[in-house]
Amino acid sequence: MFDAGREASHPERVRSGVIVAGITETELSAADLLHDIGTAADGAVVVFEGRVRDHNEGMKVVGLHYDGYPEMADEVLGQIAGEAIEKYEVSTVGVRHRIGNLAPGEVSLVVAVSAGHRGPAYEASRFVIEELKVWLPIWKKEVYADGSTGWLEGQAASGPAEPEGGP
Amino acid sequence: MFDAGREASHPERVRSGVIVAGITETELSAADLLHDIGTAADGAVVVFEGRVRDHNEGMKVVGLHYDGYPEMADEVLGQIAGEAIEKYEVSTVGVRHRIGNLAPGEVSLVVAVSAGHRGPAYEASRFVIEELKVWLPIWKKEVYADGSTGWLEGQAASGPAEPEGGP
Amino acid sequence: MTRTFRIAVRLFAGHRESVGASELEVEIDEGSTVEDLRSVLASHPAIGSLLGGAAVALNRRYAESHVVVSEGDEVAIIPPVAGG
Amino acid sequence: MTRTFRIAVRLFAGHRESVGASELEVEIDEGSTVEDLRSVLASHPAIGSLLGGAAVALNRRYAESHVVVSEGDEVAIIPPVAGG
Repeated sequence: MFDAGREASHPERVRSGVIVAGITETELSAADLLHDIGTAADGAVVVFEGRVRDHNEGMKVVGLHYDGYPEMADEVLGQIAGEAIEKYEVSTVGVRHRIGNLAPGEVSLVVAVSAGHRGPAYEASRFVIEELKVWLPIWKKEVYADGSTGWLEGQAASGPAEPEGGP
Repeated sequence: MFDAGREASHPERVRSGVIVAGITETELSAADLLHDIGTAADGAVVVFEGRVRDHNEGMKVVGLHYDGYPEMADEVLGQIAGEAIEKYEVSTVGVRHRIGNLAPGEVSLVVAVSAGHRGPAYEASRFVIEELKVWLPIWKKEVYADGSTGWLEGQAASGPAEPEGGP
Repeated sequence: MTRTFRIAVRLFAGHRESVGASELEVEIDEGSTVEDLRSVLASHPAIGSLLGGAAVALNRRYAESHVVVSEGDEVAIIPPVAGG
Repeated sequence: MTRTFRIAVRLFAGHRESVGASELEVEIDEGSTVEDLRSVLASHPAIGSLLGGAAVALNRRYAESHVVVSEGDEVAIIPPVAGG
């Protein structure tokens, strides 16, 4: 239900080269995407792993709760991945974001990009992350050592970036 | 012998944060470095995998032979990794380059960087690759479908970049 | 007399906690735009003060203020996002 | 009369194939610099024409042309590199 990848229930949304794009509630690792990312013509693979830090602004963080709007988040991730492929002419992209309760050190986000050469692979990888920071309907609440919690200040996604309403 | 990592025979060369830096003759994967890279304070990990492409400039490539000067390459990789840590203030760096005979799709290079935030992690990762393209004493010969071979044009490392003669 | 309809508005994160529910049902006039929906929500005691910075999604896409909300649309208020 | 010594020069990649050996022994004057060593190598039939673009490493570090080569140094000719 949460995966807009190859076995997605909405295949019309899956663009060529997007190996997976969606939200998950289970453990993530960059290693998960390494096997499927890339084609025989690709010389460069860039993988990004976002991990839960054990502190933020001087506060010790004991856990992070990610809330999300999964159905929309799947769509947004698919759109961003497809856009990365078109814009940077990379060959494959995979992106997964975890929601639920995460402990420090656990992986919240994985982005994998492959391309013929390294320049486009790095640029497309960075593009995917910068876009999802603006558009992905996911929110995080930090849990501190004393049991208190706080939603993190987000970035206002105040309207569509382009006519078709994409991210 | 080929690893200037934690179990290196020259521990004085291993800078804090360099988890591994060296040449290997065995199979590589970015997954190898994912476990050791990063600290509890790190929110971002960037891993680069260089893979053997099945073609180059219109020629079908059936294999790649990497020649190297392993003892010097270990030193150069350790220096580049240490420099990346100092220059970008990232927390851990690992880099391994394979030599010998590789088939298309196999991994020739892995670079892993962790940092508190993604900006420095991406920049340091790119820095390591750009530096080793200039300084690492490794050479590659392509093997084509018809059995012919050719050394690839390299980049002239025509002198030390800094007073201490580093890369 | 203008026909009205009731529509469920999905809430997330701090909004959900403030309201104490994962959705809110509101009644709007047929032909209402996203902007009209925001006006109706603005007078809601729990959510009204939280709308600044929030976006509206219709059917899982960000919607501009002039777009008309139709009966049966999936409507959500998207607080400033913080993924990654 | 200037004392001379013999020193092994390691070769790699295309250089090794051209020369047909992984090292070359040359005799140089005591006090010779990297530049002097290059001059000696330049007259070698197999390696001479390949030195343009190549660097010299002493004891596993790139060495500038004014550096003196000492007996027992690990010397290598580094063709333009092509890792990655």
